[in-house]
Amino acid sequence: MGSQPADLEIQILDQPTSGGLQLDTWLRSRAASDAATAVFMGRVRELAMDGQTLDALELDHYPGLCERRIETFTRRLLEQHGACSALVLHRVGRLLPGELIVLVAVSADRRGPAQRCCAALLEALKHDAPFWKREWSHGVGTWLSENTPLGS
Amino acid sequence: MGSQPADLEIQILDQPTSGGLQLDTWLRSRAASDAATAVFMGRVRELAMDGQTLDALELDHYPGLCERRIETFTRRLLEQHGACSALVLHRVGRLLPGELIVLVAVSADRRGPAQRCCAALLEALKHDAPFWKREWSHGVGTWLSENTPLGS
Amino acid sequence: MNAWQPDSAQTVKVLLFASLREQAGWSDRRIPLNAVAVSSAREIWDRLELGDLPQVVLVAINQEIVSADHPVHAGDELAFLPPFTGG
Amino acid sequence: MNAWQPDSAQTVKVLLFASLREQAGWSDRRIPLNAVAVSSAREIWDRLELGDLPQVVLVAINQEIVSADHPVHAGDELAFLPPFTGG
Repeated sequence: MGSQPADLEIQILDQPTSGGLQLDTWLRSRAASDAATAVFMGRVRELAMDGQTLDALELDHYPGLCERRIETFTRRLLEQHGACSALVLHRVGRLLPGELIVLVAVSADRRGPAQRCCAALLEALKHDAPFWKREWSHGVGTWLSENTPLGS
Repeated sequence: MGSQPADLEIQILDQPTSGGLQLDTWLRSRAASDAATAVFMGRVRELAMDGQTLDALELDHYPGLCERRIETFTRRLLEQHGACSALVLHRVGRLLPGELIVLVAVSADRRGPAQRCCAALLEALKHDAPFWKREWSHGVGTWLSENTPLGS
Repeated sequence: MNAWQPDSAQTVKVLLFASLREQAGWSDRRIPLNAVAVSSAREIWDRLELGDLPQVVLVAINQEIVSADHPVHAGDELAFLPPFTGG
Repeated sequence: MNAWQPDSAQTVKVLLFASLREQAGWSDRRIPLNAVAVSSAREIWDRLELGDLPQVVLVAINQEIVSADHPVHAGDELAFLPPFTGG
Protein backbone atom coordinates (compact mmCIF):
# COMPACT_ATOMS: atom_id res chain seq x y z
CA MET A 1 0.00 0.00 0.00
CA GLY A 2 2.97 2.31 -0.57
CA SER A 3 3.99 1.98 3.07
CA GLN A 4 7.17 0.03 2.33
CA PRO A 5 10.20 2.08 1.29
CA ALA A 6 10.84 2.48 -2.42
CA ASP A 7 13.18 -0.22 -3.61
CA LEU A 8 15.13 -0.12 -6.84
CA GLU A 9 17.75 -2.03 -8.76
CA ILE A 10 19.71 -0.48 -11.63
CA GLN A 11 22.06 -2.46 -13.87
CA ILE A 12 24.13 -1.08 -16.75
CA LEU A 13 25.32 -4.13 -18.70
CA ASP A 14 28.02 -4.43 -21.36
CA GLN A 15 27.19 -8.01 -22.37
CA PRO A 16 24.12 -9.44 -24.18
CA THR A 17 21.22 -10.52 -21.96
CA SER A 18 17.60 -11.53 -22.53
CA GLY A 19 16.75 -9.93 -19.19
CA GLY A 20 14.74 -13.01 -18.25
CA LEU A 21 17.02 -14.15 -15.44
CA GLN A 22 17.27 -10.68 -13.86
CA LEU A 23 13.50 -10.19 -14.14
CA ASP A 24 12.78 -13.58 -12.53
CA THR A 25 15.21 -12.93 -9.65
CA TRP A 26 13.79 -9.47 -9.05
CA LEU A 27 10.17 -10.72 -9.22
CA ARG A 28 10.91 -13.46 -6.67
CA SER A 29 12.20 -10.83 -4.25
CA ARG A 30 8.98 -8.74 -4.47
CA ALA A 31 6.60 -8.65 -1.53
CA ALA A 32 3.25 -10.32 -2.26
CA SER A 33 1.64 -6.94 -1.60
CA ASP A 34 3.14 -5.81 -4.94
CA ALA A 35 0.32 -7.55 -6.79
CA ALA A 36 0.80 -5.66 -10.07
CA THR A 37 3.93 -5.59 -12.23
CA ALA A 38 4.35 -3.76 -15.53
CA VAL A 39 7.38 -4.48 -17.70
CA PHE A 40 8.75 -2.93 -20.87
CA MET A 41 11.47 -4.40 -23.08
CA GLY A 42 13.08 -2.65 -26.03
CA ARG A 43 15.22 -4.50 -28.55
CA VAL A 44 17.52 -3.50 -31.42
CA ARG A 45 15.64 -3.15 -34.73
CA GLU A 46 16.74 -4.81 -37.99
CA LEU A 47 16.69 -1.52 -39.86
CA ALA A 48 18.46 1.76 -39.21
CA MET A 49 16.50 5.03 -38.97
CA ASP A 50 17.15 5.66 -42.69
CA GLY A 51 15.79 2.24 -43.66
CA GLN A 52 19.16 0.58 -44.33
CA THR A 53 20.01 -2.83 -42.88
CA LEU A 54 21.49 -2.31 -39.42
CA ASP A 55 24.74 -4.16 -38.73
CA ALA A 56 25.02 -3.11 -35.11
CA LEU A 57 23.92 -0.51 -32.60
CA GLU A 58 26.58 1.15 -30.45
CA LEU A 59 25.50 2.46 -27.06
CA ASP A 60 27.68 4.94 -25.21
CA HIS A 61 27.01 6.35 -21.73
CA TYR A 62 28.55 8.64 -19.12
CA PRO A 63 29.38 6.28 -16.25
CA GLY A 64 28.59 7.64 -12.81
CA LEU A 65 26.31 10.48 -13.87
CA CYS A 66 24.20 7.95 -15.74
CA GLU A 67 23.56 5.65 -12.76
CA ARG A 68 22.97 8.60 -10.42
CA ARG A 69 20.46 10.28 -12.72
CA ILE A 70 18.56 7.01 -13.24
CA GLU A 71 18.42 6.46 -9.49
CA THR A 72 17.18 10.02 -8.87
CA PHE A 73 14.36 10.00 -11.43
CA THR A 74 13.35 6.42 -10.61
CA ARG A 75 12.89 7.29 -6.92
CA ARG A 76 10.94 10.43 -7.86
CA LEU A 77 8.68 8.54 -10.32
CA LEU A 78 8.00 5.66 -7.88
CA GLU A 79 6.88 8.18 -5.29
CA GLN A 80 4.90 10.27 -7.80
CA HIS A 81 2.95 7.24 -9.04
CA GLY A 82 2.60 5.46 -5.69
CA ALA A 83 4.57 2.46 -6.95
CA CYS A 84 6.78 0.28 -4.73
CA SER A 85 9.80 -0.95 -6.62
CA ALA A 86 11.61 -0.83 -9.93
CA LEU A 87 14.16 -2.79 -11.93
CA VAL A 88 16.10 -1.01 -14.69
CA LEU A 89 18.45 -2.85 -17.05
CA HIS A 90 20.23 -0.93 -19.82
CA ARG A 91 22.77 -2.26 -22.29
CA VAL A 92 25.88 -0.36 -23.39
CA GLY A 93 28.55 -1.36 -25.94
CA ARG A 94 28.01 -3.00 -29.31
CA LEU A 95 24.54 -4.59 -29.78
CA LEU A 96 23.25 -6.77 -32.64
CA PRO A 97 19.71 -6.65 -34.08
CA GLY A 98 17.24 -8.42 -31.78
CA GLU A 99 19.35 -7.91 -28.64
CA LEU A 100 17.75 -6.35 -25.58
CA ILE A 101 18.57 -2.63 -25.15
CA VAL A 102 16.44 -1.81 -22.14
CA LEU A 103 14.17 -3.54 -19.62
CA VAL A 104 12.07 -1.58 -17.12
CA ALA A 105 9.87 -3.30 -14.51
CA VAL A 106 7.71 -1.57 -11.92
CA SER A 107 5.68 -3.19 -9.14
CA ALA A 108 2.81 -1.62 -7.25
CA ASP A 109 -0.27 -2.58 -5.31
CA ARG A 110 -2.54 -1.66 -8.25
CA ARG A 111 -2.19 -2.05 -12.02
CA GLY A 112 -2.74 1.65 -12.87
CA PRO A 113 0.27 2.96 -10.88
CA ALA A 114 2.47 0.06 -12.11
CA GLN A 115 1.60 0.71 -15.79
CA ARG A 116 1.85 4.50 -15.62
CA CYS A 117 5.11 4.49 -13.65
CA CYS A 118 6.67 1.94 -16.03
CA ALA A 119 5.79 4.09 -19.06
CA ALA A 120 7.06 7.30 -17.38
CA LEU A 121 10.29 5.59 -16.34
CA LEU A 122 10.93 4.47 -19.92
CA GLU A 123 10.45 8.04 -21.20
CA ALA A 124 12.84 9.31 -18.52
CA LEU A 125 15.45 6.74 -19.62
CA LYS A 126 15.09 7.96 -23.20
CA HIS A 127 15.21 11.68 -22.47
CA ASP A 128 16.94 12.25 -19.11
CA ALA A 129 19.78 9.71 -18.88
CA PRO A 130 23.17 10.19 -20.61
CA PHE A 131 23.02 7.35 -23.16
CA TRP A 132 23.82 7.80 -26.84
CA LYS A 133 23.09 5.48 -29.75
CA ARG A 134 25.15 5.13 -32.93
CA GLU A 135 23.82 3.04 -35.82
CA TRP A 136 26.30 1.06 -37.92
CA SER A 137 25.30 0.22 -41.52
CA HIS A 138 27.74 -0.91 -44.22
CA GLY A 139 30.67 0.12 -42.03
CA VAL A 140 29.43 3.67 -41.49
CA GLY A 141 28.45 4.86 -37.99
CA THR A 142 25.80 7.56 -37.46
CA TRP A 143 25.06 9.05 -34.06
CA LEU A 144 21.30 9.43 -33.57
CA SER A 145 20.20 13.00 -32.97
CA GLU A 146 16.87 12.04 -31.42
CA ASN A 147 14.90 9.07 -30.14
CA THR A 148 12.34 7.04 -32.05
CA PRO A 149 8.84 8.47 -31.59
CA LEU A 150 6.50 6.92 -29.02
CA GLY A 151 4.24 5.77 -31.88
CA SER A 152 0.77 7.17 -32.45
CA MET B 1 5.51 -2.23 -39.44
CA GLY B 2 2.18 -3.96 -38.82
CA SER B 3 2.47 -5.76 -42.16
CA GLN B 4 2.86 -9.21 -40.63
CA PRO B 5 -0.36 -11.00 -39.61
CA ALA B 6 -1.46 -10.71 -35.99
CA ASP B 7 -0.11 -13.60 -33.98
CA LEU B 8 -1.43 -14.67 -30.60
CA GLU B 9 -1.02 -17.36 -27.99
CA ILE B 10 -3.60 -17.96 -25.26
CA GLN B 11 -3.06 -20.36 -22.35
CA ILE B 12 -5.54 -21.11 -19.56
CA LEU B 13 -3.52 -22.93 -16.89
CA ASP B 14 -4.73 -24.92 -13.87
CA GLN B 15 -1.28 -25.30 -12.26
CA PRO B 16 1.01 -22.67 -10.64
CA THR B 17 3.45 -20.91 -12.96
CA SER B 18 5.74 -17.90 -12.70
CA GLY B 19 5.08 -17.21 -16.39
CA GLY B 20 8.82 -16.74 -16.94
CA LEU B 21 9.31 -19.79 -19.11
CA GLN B 22 6.30 -19.07 -21.31
CA LEU B 23 7.34 -15.42 -21.66
CA ASP B 24 10.92 -16.37 -22.63
CA THR B 25 9.73 -18.91 -25.21
CA TRP B 26 7.27 -16.44 -26.69
CA LEU B 27 9.84 -13.62 -26.76
CA ARG B 28 12.35 -15.82 -28.56
CA SER B 29 9.78 -16.52 -31.28
CA ARG B 30 9.16 -12.79 -31.93
CA ALA B 31 10.43 -11.21 -35.13
CA ALA B 32 13.19 -8.65 -34.55
CA SER B 33 10.87 -6.07 -36.12
CA ASP B 34 8.78 -6.29 -32.91
CA ALA B 35 11.25 -4.02 -31.14
CA ALA B 36 8.90 -3.06 -28.28
CA THR B 37 7.28 -5.43 -25.79
CA ALA B 38 4.99 -4.45 -22.91
CA VAL B 39 4.13 -7.02 -20.24
CA PHE B 40 1.75 -7.01 -17.30
CA MET B 41 1.69 -9.57 -14.48
CA GLY B 42 -0.95 -9.78 -11.77
CA ARG B 43 -0.46 -11.88 -8.65
CA VAL B 44 -2.69 -12.98 -5.74
CA ARG B 45 -2.71 -10.48 -2.87
CA GLU B 46 -2.07 -11.43 0.76
CA LEU B 47 -5.29 -9.77 1.92
CA ALA B 48 -8.89 -10.31 0.87
CA MET B 49 -11.02 -7.35 -0.32
CA ASP B 50 -12.37 -6.94 3.25
CA GLY B 51 -8.84 -6.78 4.71
CA GLN B 52 -8.79 -10.31 6.16
CA THR B 53 -5.85 -12.64 5.56
CA LEU B 54 -6.44 -14.49 2.31
CA ASP B 55 -5.98 -18.28 2.46
CA ALA B 56 -6.56 -18.87 -1.24
CA LEU B 57 -8.13 -17.42 -4.35
CA GLU B 58 -10.40 -19.68 -6.41
CA LEU B 59 -10.71 -18.92 -10.11
CA ASP B 60 -13.56 -20.35 -12.12
CA HIS B 61 -14.10 -19.95 -15.87
CA TYR B 62 -16.43 -21.03 -18.67
CA PRO B 63 -14.23 -23.26 -20.85
CA GLY B 64 -14.68 -22.76 -24.56
CA LEU B 65 -16.48 -19.42 -24.44
CA CYS B 66 -13.59 -18.06 -22.40
CA GLU B 67 -10.86 -18.94 -24.90
CA ARG B 68 -12.97 -17.81 -27.86
CA ARG B 69 -13.80 -14.43 -26.32
CA ILE B 70 -10.15 -13.80 -25.41
CA GLU B 71 -9.08 -14.66 -28.95
CA THR B 72 -11.72 -12.36 -30.45
CA PHE B 73 -10.94 -9.28 -28.36
CA THR B 74 -7.17 -9.86 -28.54
CA ARG B 75 -7.26 -9.88 -32.36
CA ARG B 76 -9.45 -6.78 -32.34
CA LEU B 77 -7.16 -4.90 -29.91
CA LEU B 78 -3.95 -5.85 -31.76
CA GLU B 79 -5.45 -4.45 -34.95
CA GLN B 80 -6.88 -1.37 -33.22
CA HIS B 81 -3.52 -0.45 -31.67
CA GLY B 82 -1.32 -1.51 -34.59
CA ALA B 83 0.46 -4.13 -32.47
CA CYS B 84 1.84 -7.38 -33.88
CA SER B 85 1.47 -10.19 -31.38
CA ALA B 86 0.19 -11.11 -27.93
CA LEU B 87 0.69 -13.72 -25.25
CA VAL B 88 -2.09 -14.24 -22.68
CA LEU B 89 -1.69 -16.57 -19.68
CA HIS B 90 -4.52 -16.88 -17.15
CA ARG B 91 -4.71 -19.20 -14.15
CA VAL B 92 -7.80 -21.07 -13.04
CA GLY B 93 -8.32 -23.32 -10.01
CA ARG B 94 -7.06 -22.73 -6.47
CA LEU B 95 -4.31 -20.10 -6.15
CA LEU B 96 -2.20 -19.15 -3.12
CA PRO B 97 -1.07 -15.61 -2.23
CA GLY B 98 1.83 -14.51 -4.41
CA GLU B 99 0.94 -16.86 -7.29
CA LEU B 100 0.59 -15.47 -10.80
CA ILE B 101 -3.04 -14.92 -11.88
CA VAL B 102 -2.52 -13.30 -15.24
CA LEU B 103 0.29 -12.41 -17.65
CA VAL B 104 -0.28 -10.31 -20.76
CA ALA B 105 2.50 -9.48 -23.22
CA VAL B 106 2.16 -7.43 -26.40
CA SER B 107 4.83 -6.76 -29.03
CA ALA B 108 4.80 -3.98 -31.58
CA ASP B 109 7.18 -1.94 -33.69
CA ARG B 110 6.84 1.06 -31.33
CA ARG B 111 6.57 1.39 -27.54
CA GLY B 112 3.30 3.40 -27.56
CA PRO B 113 1.19 0.76 -29.35
CA ALA B 114 2.76 -2.04 -27.27
CA GLN B 115 2.01 -0.26 -23.96
CA ARG B 116 -1.50 0.88 -24.88
CA CYS B 117 -2.53 -2.47 -26.34
CA CYS B 118 -1.17 -4.33 -23.28
CA ALA B 119 -3.18 -2.11 -20.91
CA ALA B 120 -6.35 -2.43 -23.03
CA LEU B 121 -5.96 -6.20 -23.24
CA LEU B 122 -5.68 -6.45 -19.45
CA GLU B 123 -8.90 -4.43 -19.01
CA ALA B 124 -10.66 -6.68 -21.56
CA LEU B 125 -9.52 -9.78 -19.60
CA LYS B 126 -10.97 -8.24 -16.44
CA HIS B 127 -14.29 -7.13 -17.89
CA ASP B 128 -15.04 -9.18 -21.01
CA ALA B 129 -13.85 -12.74 -20.33
CA PRO B 130 -15.87 -15.28 -18.28
CA PHE B 131 -13.61 -15.65 -15.26
CA TRP B 132 -14.83 -15.44 -11.66
CA LYS B 133 -12.83 -15.04 -8.45
CA ARG B 134 -13.76 -16.38 -5.02
CA GLU B 135 -11.73 -15.35 -1.98
CA TRP B 136 -11.23 -17.89 0.82
CA SER B 137 -10.55 -16.57 4.34
CA HIS B 138 -10.88 -18.63 7.52
CA GLY B 139 -12.70 -21.38 5.61
CA VAL B 140 -15.35 -19.04 4.17
CA GLY B 141 -15.55 -18.43 0.41
CA THR B 142 -16.85 -15.15 -1.04
CA TRP B 143 -17.43 -14.61 -4.75
CA LEU B 144 -16.21 -11.17 -5.81
CA SER B 145 -18.91 -8.99 -7.28
CA GLU B 146 -16.50 -6.65 -9.05
CA ASN B 147 -12.86 -6.24 -9.95
CA THR B 148 -10.25 -4.28 -8.03
CA PRO B 149 -10.07 -0.68 -9.24
CA LEU B 150 -7.39 0.34 -11.73
CA GLY B 151 -5.82 2.53 -9.01
CA SER B 152 -5.78 6.30 -9.24
CA MET C 1 -47.62 -35.33 -27.51
CA ASN C 2 -45.04 -38.03 -27.45
CA ALA C 3 -44.31 -39.62 -24.05
CA TRP C 4 -40.82 -40.63 -25.29
CA GLN C 5 -38.41 -37.69 -24.72
CA PRO C 6 -34.74 -38.14 -25.69
CA ASP C 7 -32.42 -36.04 -23.53
CA SER C 8 -31.20 -33.39 -25.96
CA ALA C 9 -34.09 -33.52 -28.42
CA GLN C 10 -36.60 -31.82 -26.13
CA THR C 11 -34.38 -30.27 -23.45
CA VAL C 12 -31.93 -27.42 -23.05
CA LYS C 13 -28.74 -27.76 -21.02
CA VAL C 14 -28.55 -24.94 -18.46
CA LEU C 15 -25.20 -23.91 -16.92
CA LEU C 16 -24.75 -21.66 -13.90
CA PHE C 17 -21.46 -20.12 -12.80
CA ALA C 18 -19.88 -18.68 -9.66
CA SER C 19 -22.38 -17.04 -7.27
CA LEU C 20 -25.40 -18.27 -9.30
CA ARG C 21 -24.17 -21.84 -8.86
CA GLU C 22 -23.92 -21.24 -5.11
CA GLN C 23 -27.36 -19.70 -4.98
CA ALA C 24 -29.04 -22.52 -6.92
CA GLY C 25 -27.06 -25.38 -5.40
CA TRP C 26 -26.30 -26.90 -8.81
CA SER C 27 -24.06 -26.14 -11.78
CA ASP C 28 -25.74 -27.80 -14.76
CA ARG C 29 -29.14 -29.29 -15.39
CA ARG C 30 -31.33 -30.35 -18.31
CA ILE C 31 -34.58 -28.36 -18.49
CA PRO C 32 -37.44 -29.69 -20.66
CA LEU C 33 -38.72 -27.24 -23.27
CA ASN C 34 -42.33 -26.20 -23.63
CA ALA C 35 -43.50 -28.40 -26.50
CA VAL C 36 -45.91 -25.90 -28.07
CA ALA C 37 -44.15 -22.48 -27.81
CA VAL C 38 -40.58 -21.27 -28.38
CA SER C 39 -38.97 -20.28 -25.08
CA SER C 40 -36.60 -17.37 -24.52
CA ALA C 41 -33.53 -17.52 -22.24
CA ARG C 42 -35.43 -15.35 -19.75
CA GLU C 43 -38.38 -17.76 -19.68
CA ILE C 44 -36.05 -20.66 -18.91
CA TRP C 45 -34.45 -18.58 -16.11
CA ASP C 46 -37.88 -17.88 -14.62
CA ARG C 47 -38.48 -21.63 -14.38
CA LEU C 48 -35.29 -22.03 -12.28
CA GLU C 49 -36.97 -20.20 -9.36
CA LEU C 50 -33.94 -18.02 -8.60
CA GLY C 51 -35.85 -14.70 -8.51
CA ASP C 52 -35.82 -12.06 -11.27
CA LEU C 53 -32.96 -12.33 -13.77
CA PRO C 54 -30.46 -9.72 -12.50
CA GLN C 55 -29.64 -7.00 -15.05
CA VAL C 56 -25.91 -7.66 -14.60
CA VAL C 57 -26.19 -11.36 -15.47
CA LEU C 58 -25.19 -12.14 -19.07
CA VAL C 59 -26.77 -14.90 -21.15
CA ALA C 60 -24.85 -17.19 -23.51
CA ILE C 61 -26.47 -19.62 -25.93
CA ASN C 62 -24.15 -22.21 -27.50
CA GLN C 63 -21.17 -20.19 -26.21
CA GLU C 64 -22.28 -16.96 -27.84
CA ILE C 65 -23.34 -14.02 -25.68
CA VAL C 66 -26.89 -12.98 -26.61
CA SER C 67 -29.81 -10.97 -25.21
CA ALA C 68 -31.98 -12.53 -22.49
CA ASP C 69 -34.88 -12.52 -24.94
CA HIS C 70 -33.07 -14.68 -27.47
CA PRO C 71 -35.03 -17.86 -28.36
CA VAL C 72 -33.78 -21.17 -27.01
CA HIS C 73 -34.06 -24.38 -29.00
CA ALA C 74 -33.89 -28.03 -28.07
CA GLY C 75 -30.29 -29.17 -27.68
CA ASP C 76 -28.96 -25.67 -26.94
CA GLU C 77 -26.45 -24.96 -24.18
CA LEU C 78 -27.77 -22.00 -22.18
CA ALA C 79 -25.48 -20.34 -19.62
CA PHE C 80 -26.14 -17.60 -17.06
CA LEU C 81 -23.01 -15.58 -16.25
CA PRO C 82 -22.56 -13.25 -13.24
CA PRO C 83 -20.31 -10.17 -13.77
CA PHE C 84 -16.79 -11.23 -14.76
CA THR C 85 -14.01 -10.76 -12.20
CA GLY C 86 -10.94 -12.21 -13.92
CA GLY C 87 -7.62 -10.67 -14.83
CA MET D 1 52.42 33.24 -10.73
CA ASN D 2 53.82 29.84 -9.93
CA ALA D 3 55.59 28.04 -12.79
CA TRP D 4 54.93 24.70 -11.12
CA GLN D 5 51.45 23.51 -12.20
CA PRO D 6 50.26 20.16 -10.86
CA ASP D 7 47.77 18.48 -13.25
CA SER D 8 44.55 18.92 -11.34
CA ALA D 9 45.48 22.03 -9.35
CA GLN D 10 45.33 24.45 -12.29
CA THR D 11 43.45 22.47 -14.93
CA VAL D 12 39.95 21.24 -15.61
CA LYS D 13 39.26 17.80 -17.07
CA VAL D 14 36.98 18.13 -20.12
CA LEU D 15 34.93 15.17 -21.37
CA LEU D 16 33.15 14.97 -24.71
CA PHE D 17 30.58 12.32 -25.67
CA ALA D 18 29.09 10.78 -28.80
CA SER D 19 28.91 13.16 -31.78
CA LEU D 20 30.96 15.84 -29.96
CA ARG D 21 33.75 13.32 -29.48
CA GLU D 22 33.62 12.56 -33.22
CA GLN D 23 33.66 16.22 -34.12
CA ALA D 24 36.62 17.09 -31.86
CA GLY D 25 38.60 13.92 -32.47
CA TRP D 26 39.22 13.38 -28.77
CA SER D 27 37.20 12.25 -25.75
CA ASP D 28 38.96 13.77 -22.74
CA ARG D 29 41.60 16.44 -22.26
CA ARG D 30 43.03 18.64 -19.49
CA ILE D 31 42.50 22.34 -20.16
CA PRO D 32 44.56 24.89 -18.17
CA LEU D 33 42.50 27.48 -16.31
CA ASN D 34 42.95 31.22 -16.65
CA ALA D 35 44.98 32.05 -13.55
CA VAL D 36 43.48 35.49 -12.89
CA ALA D 37 39.73 35.13 -13.64
CA VAL D 38 37.13 32.47 -12.86
CA SER D 39 36.05 30.68 -16.06
CA SER D 40 32.54 29.49 -16.91
CA ALA D 41 31.78 26.20 -18.68
CA ARG D 42 30.90 28.20 -21.81
CA GLU D 43 34.29 29.97 -21.76
CA ILE D 44 36.07 26.62 -21.58
CA TRP D 45 33.95 25.38 -24.50
CA ASP D 46 34.92 28.41 -26.56
CA ARG D 47 38.59 27.52 -26.08
CA LEU D 48 37.96 24.05 -27.62
CA GLU D 49 37.35 25.68 -31.05
CA LEU D 50 34.29 23.57 -31.84
CA GLY D 51 32.05 26.49 -32.88
CA ASP D 52 29.28 28.00 -30.76
CA LEU D 53 28.03 25.82 -27.89
CA PRO D 54 24.82 24.28 -29.33
CA GLN D 55 21.67 25.08 -27.33
CA VAL D 56 20.84 21.36 -27.12
CA VAL D 57 24.18 20.42 -25.53
CA LEU D 58 23.97 19.95 -21.75
CA VAL D 59 26.80 20.80 -19.38
CA ALA D 60 27.78 18.70 -16.35
CA ILE D 61 30.31 19.76 -13.73
CA ASN D 62 31.48 17.05 -11.37
CA GLN D 63 28.66 14.81 -12.65
CA GLU D 64 25.94 17.35 -11.86
CA ILE D 65 24.01 18.96 -14.73
CA VAL D 66 24.36 22.76 -14.52
CA SER D 67 23.91 25.85 -16.69
CA ALA D 68 26.59 26.68 -19.29
CA ASP D 69 27.39 29.82 -17.30
CA HIS D 70 28.25 27.89 -14.14
CA PRO D 71 31.79 28.67 -12.88
CA VAL D 72 34.48 26.02 -13.32
CA HIS D 73 37.22 25.51 -10.74
CA ALA D 74 40.59 23.79 -10.88
CA GLY D 75 40.22 20.04 -10.52
CA ASP D 76 36.63 19.99 -11.80
CA GLU D 77 35.35 17.40 -14.27
CA LEU D 78 33.50 19.28 -17.03
CA ALA D 79 31.43 17.28 -19.54
CA PHE D 80 29.57 18.36 -22.68
CA LEU D 81 26.60 16.12 -23.48
CA PRO D 82 24.74 15.96 -26.81
CA PRO D 83 20.98 15.17 -26.64
CA PHE D 84 20.37 11.79 -24.98
CA THR D 85 19.17 8.92 -27.18
CA GLY D 86 19.00 5.96 -24.81
CA GLY D 87 16.15 3.70 -23.78
